[in-house]
Amino acid sequence: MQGMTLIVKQVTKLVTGFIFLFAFYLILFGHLSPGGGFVGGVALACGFILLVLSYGKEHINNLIRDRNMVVWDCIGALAFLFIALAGYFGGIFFENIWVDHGKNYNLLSGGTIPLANIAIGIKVGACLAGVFVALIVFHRDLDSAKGEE
Amino acid sequence: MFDYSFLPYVMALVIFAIGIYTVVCKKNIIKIIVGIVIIDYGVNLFLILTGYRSDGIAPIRTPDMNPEKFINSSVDPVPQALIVTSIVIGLGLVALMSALAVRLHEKYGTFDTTKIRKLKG
Amino acid sequence: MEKLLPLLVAIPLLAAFLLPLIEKVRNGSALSRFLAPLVSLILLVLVIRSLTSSEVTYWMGGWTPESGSLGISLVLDKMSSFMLLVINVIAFAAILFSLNYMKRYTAEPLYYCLFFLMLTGMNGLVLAGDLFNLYVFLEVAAISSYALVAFGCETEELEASFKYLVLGSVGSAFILLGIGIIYNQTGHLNMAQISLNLPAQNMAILMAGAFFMLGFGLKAAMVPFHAWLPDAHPSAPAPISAMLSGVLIKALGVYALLRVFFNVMGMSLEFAHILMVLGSLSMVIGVCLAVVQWDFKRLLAYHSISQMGYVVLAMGVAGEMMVEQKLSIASLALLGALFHLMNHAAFKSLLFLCSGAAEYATGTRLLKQLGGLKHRMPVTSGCLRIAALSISGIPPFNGFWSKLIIIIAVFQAGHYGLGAMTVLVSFMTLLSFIKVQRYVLDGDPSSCVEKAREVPFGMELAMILLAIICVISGVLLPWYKPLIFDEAGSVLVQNVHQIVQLAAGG
Amino acid sequence: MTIYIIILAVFVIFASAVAVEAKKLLSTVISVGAAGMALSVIFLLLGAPDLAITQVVVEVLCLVWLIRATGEERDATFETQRDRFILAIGLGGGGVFITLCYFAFQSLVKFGNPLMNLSNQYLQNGLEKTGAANYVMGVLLDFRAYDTLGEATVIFCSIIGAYAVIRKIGRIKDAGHDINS
Repeated sequence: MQGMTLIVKQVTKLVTGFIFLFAFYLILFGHLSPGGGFVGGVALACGFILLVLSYGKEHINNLIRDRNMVVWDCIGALAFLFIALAGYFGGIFFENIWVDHGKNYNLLSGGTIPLANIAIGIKVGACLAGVFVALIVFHRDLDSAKGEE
Repeated sequence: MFDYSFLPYVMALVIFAIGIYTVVCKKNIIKIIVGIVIIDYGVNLFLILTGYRSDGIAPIRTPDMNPEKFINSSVDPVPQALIVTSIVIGLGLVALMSALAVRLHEKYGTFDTTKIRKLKG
Repeated sequence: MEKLLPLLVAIPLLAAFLLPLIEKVRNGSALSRFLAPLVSLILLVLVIRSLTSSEVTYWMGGWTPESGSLGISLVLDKMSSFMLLVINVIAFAAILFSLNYMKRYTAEPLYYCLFFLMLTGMNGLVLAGDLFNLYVFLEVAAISSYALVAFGCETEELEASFKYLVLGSVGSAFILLGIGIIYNQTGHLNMAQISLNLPAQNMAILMAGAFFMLGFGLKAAMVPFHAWLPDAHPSAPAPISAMLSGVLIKALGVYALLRVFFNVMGMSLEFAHILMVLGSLSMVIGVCLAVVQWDFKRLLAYHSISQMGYVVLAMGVAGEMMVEQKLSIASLALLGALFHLMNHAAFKSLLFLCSGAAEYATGTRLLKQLGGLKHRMPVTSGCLRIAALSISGIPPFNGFWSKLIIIIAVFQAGHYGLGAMTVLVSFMTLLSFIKVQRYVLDGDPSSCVEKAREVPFGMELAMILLAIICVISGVLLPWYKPLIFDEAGSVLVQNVHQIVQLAAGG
Repeated sequence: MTIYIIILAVFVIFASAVAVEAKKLLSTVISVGAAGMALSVIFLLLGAPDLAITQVVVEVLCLVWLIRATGEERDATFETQRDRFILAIGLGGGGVFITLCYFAFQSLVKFGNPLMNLSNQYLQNGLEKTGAANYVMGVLLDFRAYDTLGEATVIFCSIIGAYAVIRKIGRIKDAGHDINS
């Protein structure tokens, strides 16, 4: 896969930033407006996939080395679990220990909810992009194996 | 007089039935995956319909909203939370299934399940 | 104990999240082989501690009923602690067995990761006090098992996994639909609240019951829905076959069925009869299909269907007797069901591990190519013989006692035809396992077996552990019956689950 | 309101039927995408913007995956002998199922008047207790955060499963039983 035409590449250049920005907005403001970690993570993955598809995988080869994404996947998952465990050590599993009453409608309201959103965002983005990359790598190896024959 | 108030529920079940039909009767792996996706649509639609309140508003509160009025007019947030979970589970299933489909295609060179019959069943 | 309850889910989850990272470091496989039994052992210790504790409810996030907003609860009653014990003992044995067995596969840390995810799913499911939470953890366990079936990446394994996945996700969709109907009818998700607020039997509730029956029946491989099991269970690596046949179909299918029908929806005569029909069908058809198999693991898989039929039949009888207010027969049938569930977990896992050991040493699992294993692999053959005698119901092994209890309960309930059928199925199981012993153990070593050598120590240890359980659990039943089974049965008969949850709420 | 929902649901049904019966796999995948988009509009109408966004984004991702899986030069078309027998059985079974549901659903709670026993508890003091103005997020990540942990685990395990399934070498071949003998 060599990437797509120049037009696509230019448009991607313009659009990708906005996609990532939107994804970050969805993640960070998930507790105030529609969105949330999961949606933001999928949007992140979509932006990444757009890059991969339009530029071709050769340009981002260092990203798609053997299952690198799984590291971020695990880090996100562990972060979410540690938020739960923080509540556990502070009292009860999943207790929202940092909730700050009286700061409603503020970005910092919600206690652990924004943090959990960020953790889930990292996790979901990394794992969905990662599995797409893994599928591409699988196809590439398949094609190169065919070429050698 | 025909009571159509529960017709949306039946619609959701029709979508669900289409999905079941696809899974049971179609002989192509991609179509089976699509069938699972359609089943998920049906279930999600059914769940969200159970939580709808007539002329309800989205369960998101803004500072200028009267709390009493909000409580009495917001739609049910619980099924929405359930459906987010269910959509995610569906996405995970699709990921796993497409990986399996790609792998099966590599082994057999086809998506046709009538040709993929090593196991007797 | 109450404080330790979430750890039963959190510890395997932590291990599962760490293991893919461990794969990246050098010597990752060795590290994962060290970590896996350690985590499993910690879980086992926790579970054994939980056996002695009283019933507790743990409200996640502190959202107790007093706080005004009901959260998700974890409920540990005697039924859950019994299931936890079964699950974690078998998991520990399977991990011990995997340490050597899985060296032949690549990406070992991913295997242990998926294994712990499956364990998390089952522990979470057993502890769940909330209907949707039960569904979520059911999916965790199910999806990791789909992936584990395909772990070898061979053609048949991929195909079996795909089949299992498709049927499994259809089952899950039915369960979710049932949950949707229940939520519509009651406006609650907590199991105790649902059973309090459930309206009298109407069409919608019956529909939900039918959906649950279909969904959990698919997961438990009851006979009209059994098509995936004989493919999926033999295709998996041997320790995973042991887990799937030994505990997964019980936790996902039978346990969830028990919980939903006894504790949430309340047993009714219709459901009891459906359970009895499903149970006796799978009992008979499973054993008939098993007799003609020549692939060792396929044969065992069909026997799983048949043996689960016993459990479901006993459950159905118990339900019927409960509706008719004959509580003593109901608790006898439940004792039989639960005891047979535990025994089946022990001897079927042992059988699958033995078949795995035989395959490991000889490279084949066809009965006709095996033979004379007792000369070359004495430990494996000894364990295999114990397990075969157990499953075919020879005294004094455990299978005999549980089948006896079930048969007595069925006769006492007045179903003489069903009772006779149960005896007949037991006899056919015996025939089938005489065939296994004749072809696998006895006779002269075949060409495959000639060069075989006894498997490494870890695998032997796992098999011996399960074999000891098979021998002693039947004999010692009177000693530990009041400790485990009586109270577990009363959870279902008297709906202690609900009482516990509500009591915790005050 | 109900009428819009019914129209959109009919569109979803139509698109799914096209997806099921299409001859080309690419059209199948694209029609199912259309059905998903219509579903997201339904979610929006039913007061669930969170779900609408989720559905759109997930749909895009699913589409990309499925098109990758369907592949560029792979057998995008395939011959189906339309088996009329199977179609008839499917339609008959579906008809029975829908009829049963029709009668069963008469006893469901009326559309538009949910019971909301549980969710009233959440709505009454959700903002004060969790600090999240978006109640869905409050339910998802505070009241029922344990479910969300399960959900994150589900996606984690399906992705790990996908990695495990598409690794090239499953077993170490030369480690057969030569090691033992």
